[in-house]
Amino acid sequence: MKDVDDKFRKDTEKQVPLREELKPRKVTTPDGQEIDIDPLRDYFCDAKPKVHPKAYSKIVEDFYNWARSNSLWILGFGTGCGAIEMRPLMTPRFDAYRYGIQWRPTPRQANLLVISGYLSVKTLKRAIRAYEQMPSPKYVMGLGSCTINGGMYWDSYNTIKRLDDYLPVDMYVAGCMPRPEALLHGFMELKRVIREGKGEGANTYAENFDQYKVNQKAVIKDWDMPDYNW
Amino acid sequence: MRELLYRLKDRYHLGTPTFQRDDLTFVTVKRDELRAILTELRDVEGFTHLTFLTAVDWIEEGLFQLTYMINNREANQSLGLRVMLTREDEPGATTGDTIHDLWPTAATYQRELNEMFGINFPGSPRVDEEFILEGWTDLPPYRRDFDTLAYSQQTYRERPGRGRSDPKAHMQETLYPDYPKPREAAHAHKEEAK
Amino acid sequence: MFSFKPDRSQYPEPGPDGKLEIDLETGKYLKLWHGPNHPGITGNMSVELTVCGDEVVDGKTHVGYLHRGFEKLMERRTFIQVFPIVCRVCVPEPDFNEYCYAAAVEELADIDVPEMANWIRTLILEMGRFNSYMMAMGGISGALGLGVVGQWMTYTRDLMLDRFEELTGARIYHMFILPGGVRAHLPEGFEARMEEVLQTAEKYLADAEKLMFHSSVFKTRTKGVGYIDPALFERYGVTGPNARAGGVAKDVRKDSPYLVYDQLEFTVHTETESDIYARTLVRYKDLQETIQLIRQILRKMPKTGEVMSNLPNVLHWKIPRGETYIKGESSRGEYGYYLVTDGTGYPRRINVRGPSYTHAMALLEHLIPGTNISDVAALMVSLHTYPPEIER
Amino acid sequence: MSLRDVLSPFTAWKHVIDTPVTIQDPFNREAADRYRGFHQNDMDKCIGCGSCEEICQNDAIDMVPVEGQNAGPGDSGLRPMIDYGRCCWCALCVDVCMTGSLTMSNEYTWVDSDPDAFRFIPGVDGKSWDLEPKGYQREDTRRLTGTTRAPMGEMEPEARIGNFDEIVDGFTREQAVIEADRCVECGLCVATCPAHMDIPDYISKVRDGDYEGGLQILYETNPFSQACGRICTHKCETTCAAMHEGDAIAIRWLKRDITDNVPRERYFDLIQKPDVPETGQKIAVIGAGPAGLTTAYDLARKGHKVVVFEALDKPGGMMRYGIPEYRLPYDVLDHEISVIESMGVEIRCNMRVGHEISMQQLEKAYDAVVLSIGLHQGRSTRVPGSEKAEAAIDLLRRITAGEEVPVPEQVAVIGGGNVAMDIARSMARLQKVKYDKVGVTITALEELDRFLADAEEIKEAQEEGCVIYPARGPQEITLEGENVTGLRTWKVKAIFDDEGRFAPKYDEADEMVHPAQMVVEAIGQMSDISLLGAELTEKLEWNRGRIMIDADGQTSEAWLWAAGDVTSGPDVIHAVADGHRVARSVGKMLATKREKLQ
Repeated sequence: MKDVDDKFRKDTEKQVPLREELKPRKVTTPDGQEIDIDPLRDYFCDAKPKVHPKAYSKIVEDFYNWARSNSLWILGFGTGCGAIEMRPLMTPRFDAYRYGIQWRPTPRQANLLVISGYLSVKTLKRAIRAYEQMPSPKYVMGLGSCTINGGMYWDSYNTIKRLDDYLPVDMYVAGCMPRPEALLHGFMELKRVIREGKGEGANTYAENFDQYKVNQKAVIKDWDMPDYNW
Repeated sequence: MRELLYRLKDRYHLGTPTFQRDDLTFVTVKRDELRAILTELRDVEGFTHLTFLTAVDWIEEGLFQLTYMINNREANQSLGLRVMLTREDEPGATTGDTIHDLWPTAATYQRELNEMFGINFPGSPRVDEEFILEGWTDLPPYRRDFDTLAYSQQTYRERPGRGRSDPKAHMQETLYPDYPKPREAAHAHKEEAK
Repeated sequence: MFSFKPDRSQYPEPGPDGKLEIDLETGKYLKLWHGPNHPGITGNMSVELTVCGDEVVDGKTHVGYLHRGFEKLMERRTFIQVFPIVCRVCVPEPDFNEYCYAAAVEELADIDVPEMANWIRTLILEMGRFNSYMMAMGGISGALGLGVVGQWMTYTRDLMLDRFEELTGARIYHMFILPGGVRAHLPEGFEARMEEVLQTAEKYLADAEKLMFHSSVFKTRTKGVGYIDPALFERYGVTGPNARAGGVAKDVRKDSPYLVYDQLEFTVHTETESDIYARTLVRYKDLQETIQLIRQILRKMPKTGEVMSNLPNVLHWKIPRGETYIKGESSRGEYGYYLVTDGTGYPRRINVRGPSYTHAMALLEHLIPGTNISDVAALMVSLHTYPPEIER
Repeated sequence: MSLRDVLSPFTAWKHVIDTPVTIQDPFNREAADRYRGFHQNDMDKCIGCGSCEEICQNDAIDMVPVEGQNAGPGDSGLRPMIDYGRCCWCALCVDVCMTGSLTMSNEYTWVDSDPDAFRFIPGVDGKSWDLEPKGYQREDTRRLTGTTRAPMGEMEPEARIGNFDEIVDGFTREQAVIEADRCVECGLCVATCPAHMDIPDYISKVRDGDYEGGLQILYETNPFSQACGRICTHKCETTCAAMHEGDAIAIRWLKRDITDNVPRERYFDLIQKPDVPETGQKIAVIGAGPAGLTTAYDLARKGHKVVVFEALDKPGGMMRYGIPEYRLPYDVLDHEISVIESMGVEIRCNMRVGHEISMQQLEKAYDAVVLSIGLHQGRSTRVPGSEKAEAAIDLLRRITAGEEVPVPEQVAVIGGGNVAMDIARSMARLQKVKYDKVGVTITALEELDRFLADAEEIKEAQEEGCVIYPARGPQEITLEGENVTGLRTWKVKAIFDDEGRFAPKYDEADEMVHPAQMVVEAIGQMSDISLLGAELTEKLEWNRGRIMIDADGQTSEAWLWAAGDVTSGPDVIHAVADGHRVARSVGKMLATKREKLQ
């Protein structure tokens, strides 16, 4: 392994210019009206996430948690290599559906985001948007070494090293990549955590929202979306 | 392959070829003759398949090497054409000659080279568009003077709690701590000498 | 038959350089992001579609979501340290990376590989091809709504992963082909268990044939769709099954045999239509051929022998200056590694030539205009591209 | 569109009656036998060499100190800690492991909501898979680092017996590269070397072909590198990581390879005296052996004036007068000493302290005196007739000095150490010249595998025709008038008593008489301390007949140090280490003295 070049300094000066289509401008509509648009403001809803309150009664909350734990709906977004072990889970051999786990095509229908391994900065941006679009209560599961401490891309310039800096993670599964059986173990463990009322990732995110945004913006240099979009 | 190179040698400046395998040869060509050679090889000699186009950064020699790997499918011969470009530090200052009109697929390679090495190919379609990276502001990452670990350390946080000991140093600390460390002794000598 | 012909009169004319000038603010066009989080995309990539009605006017491929900078990472690893990471370049068929890298290093470092290791390597590559084709078959059927074929194919692929696991010690990233040989011999009773898998595969494939190639739905949606003019093959660097579907009977295994392919008998299947149907059919036939090849290899391979040659101490292994290019026929086309060494203990440059690079970028962008939105997924899958090998 | 095309998809329905393929209990599904799962480490086998850490491309392995594992010979006391936030289960660490202690189980499930939990020391932090026998094991003998030592060329016994030419050829460049290439640079050997030479570093210089750089590294810790490259007892090779699954690296021969490959005149350019100011302080060293000259070398390089007093007519001490020429040629030694002299060390030969100059004079004239007189008096067995026996060390000295020594047809040697082998083999050479045949018998108390001599010395002695009788205790040197006729020995039953004291027991029934016209005693040496004079002997503190010194070699007198064999033993490299230690101590004292004066 080559030694690190101590003299190398990252370029912190240069800024990424805003893309042309995101700049505020005047537009003529098909029916001839002229309107001002500011894409970054107009196209998104801009409000901070809120902490999801607990039910008044413990019994009711326990019931909710039981119900939540038994309907883990996963967003079918294969962010990295681990996605390839999802297919055996979706299909009869490992059949995760029997445990109430299924894959959904859109974040609006999902409550579990599985980060399947490394996240490049480009995907991180999409993953954040996908996560924020998911309805609360929602959970994040990190697969493999890469989400824990960088994994084998520990020295890569383009992948994040610690997922928990950018998204609140409820469960990690070790492996590179984890086997479907290990994933199922992870889902079962996540269910247990949710049943115990400890699946508080979404609330953590809402509580420490500003810190998460600082971390996210530190690596996503072309941040061209509002801070919160759902 | 040798006959082909002999034929070309009359009209073009070729470097000494490397016959790597029976079906693979590398040869250096001059930049201003590249296009003519490529066209001739493609249209006359049957080297119709551009396998890949990539660059090698010879930073010590101040050169970028472009490797055009072309393949004659009928004869099963691959020929790697090397073109040496002067290496400019400023990304985009080094330019190559686009061949996207010979092979449209070269446009993709040229986009990548522009992004990853900072070698520009004026006239190549969408060559300035972001290809793989997004919002990249640093040196083109495949350049040798870009240190990926240093960049990573300065950008991302690692999980704390790691630390290592070198067996040699650890044994010295525990078994014979008073003994001067040989390397340090040498440095001490040198410094005294200064 | 119900048919819909869009009114093309309002489409923009391409400029002299072939570029479309699309003014989105006219309201005629819509930008549609097909991916990265989209059920109809293979892996983590995206196609930026500009549509008019449900016809696609323009498509741009966006990659980089999986970029890890392999070629950079390899430059700071020693030659043995590169070995574990090469397989990650392509997730569904990792073994080609291991083979190409190992062969490139062996060529430049002048290392001989034992005969037995070459046979096991060939076996591994064919098993990987089996897996990859299974994924492609499942993918194309899934993209056209034939979910059940996808289920069968994934199941059969998983059985093959079990064989991989007992042979190599891992399911997906096998890390088995070390420079100098392979890690281990076949386990006891491997042939019999492999035969079971192959028979299961054949059973399901026979059913899949009925559901795909004899299905009116499949035929209607694939025949004549996604046609690639064979004249474009060379210009766009089309190789492998995509080219064979257009009548180009080229296969690296036959043309310049590597490993032990010169001792094996197999047919290179071609079709002439060069559309989605033909490409799928070529893959299907090739998959059948692969099953026979695995049987043939297990029958012909020697039973004993060294699997690994002695390496110099890998902790400080230096390779003299040189460059080489090693290629092989992966399930998607020509796969190759370009390795440049400079006499130090680290590679100077490694370039991975993945077939998806040309297929999913320039070729796909060329094919997309004029297709229907609902066919884009099928078109992509039929080109059989894996994004990680595009951006590496 | 045919009817068949419409109907054929419905054939899928036949699978409705299939047995489901679903795995009923996916949670307890065992992975394949050679699955690369979580790591195991056998604490008894692990030596903490760090090769796993070195090869890990993910930087996933840290060598960390572990409670209960202490550093010691051949074990660094460190153990690998693996970060599963980095690991990719490639098993290169298992493949490279020098002892085979690191393995992998086929266990694969580890889920946790705490990301910091995925880090553990296999074998120390108890895990459920610690005893799992299944899992990845490397199939063959290790292929990632070499296991077989490069052959060393040496003269055939027939060719070498009739002369005193050097036996060993030294490595060729190819052999040296093969041998140096095997080193994994763990550095376990450095702790074992008494002088703590930087072995991995100079081996890497051999690999790179940078012999001049290698020589400079050698001279940082050892001014007797040429000698040590030939005759070192190489304790380092007993702790080499490579010895666990193959041959230890031939560290000694690689050192020799460096010294042989630098032209002799280049030594003086490469090893130069540092440009330090003269201190004006003077040190006297008594005895020009390895310890004394190392002390002199170190002190001279610090800017002190050093004078070495040597009783014999050439410097080198035991290296010249104890070790026969076929092991260490004299020209090598002469060159070695000339490098030391080039540091400004003055060597005065034929200056026997106590005769030509007294201790009192030295004390007055010099700031410090270092006593490194070695062990030049042979011990005697004191069996009947032993007054007629020769002392090995005495004979060796006479052979070196070129004096005439009696060479009878048959010689019996008592002793099983290196000195015994040296004298036996020297006598064998002289016999060969004189009679064209060898008649040397070696007897020792120990069994052959317990001999103190190096194994290769014993082997070579036997090859040259010396006959070894192990486990035989000398009883009498038989005489016929004034002439020795033989050596009578008994079979040894035990050397030590139950409490471990030296008290040999013999089987009197098993008696042998080894006919010999000369019996040589080589059972150990002592130093001749008569040079100290009665007054000083009285003043000094003693410990069982040896001068008492502190950890730095200083005696109870503030101006007097003792180094080398006279205080510790038993070989050149120990003497060098001792010389360094004494030089540091002397240097410290001199510095304090200088400060006081200013």
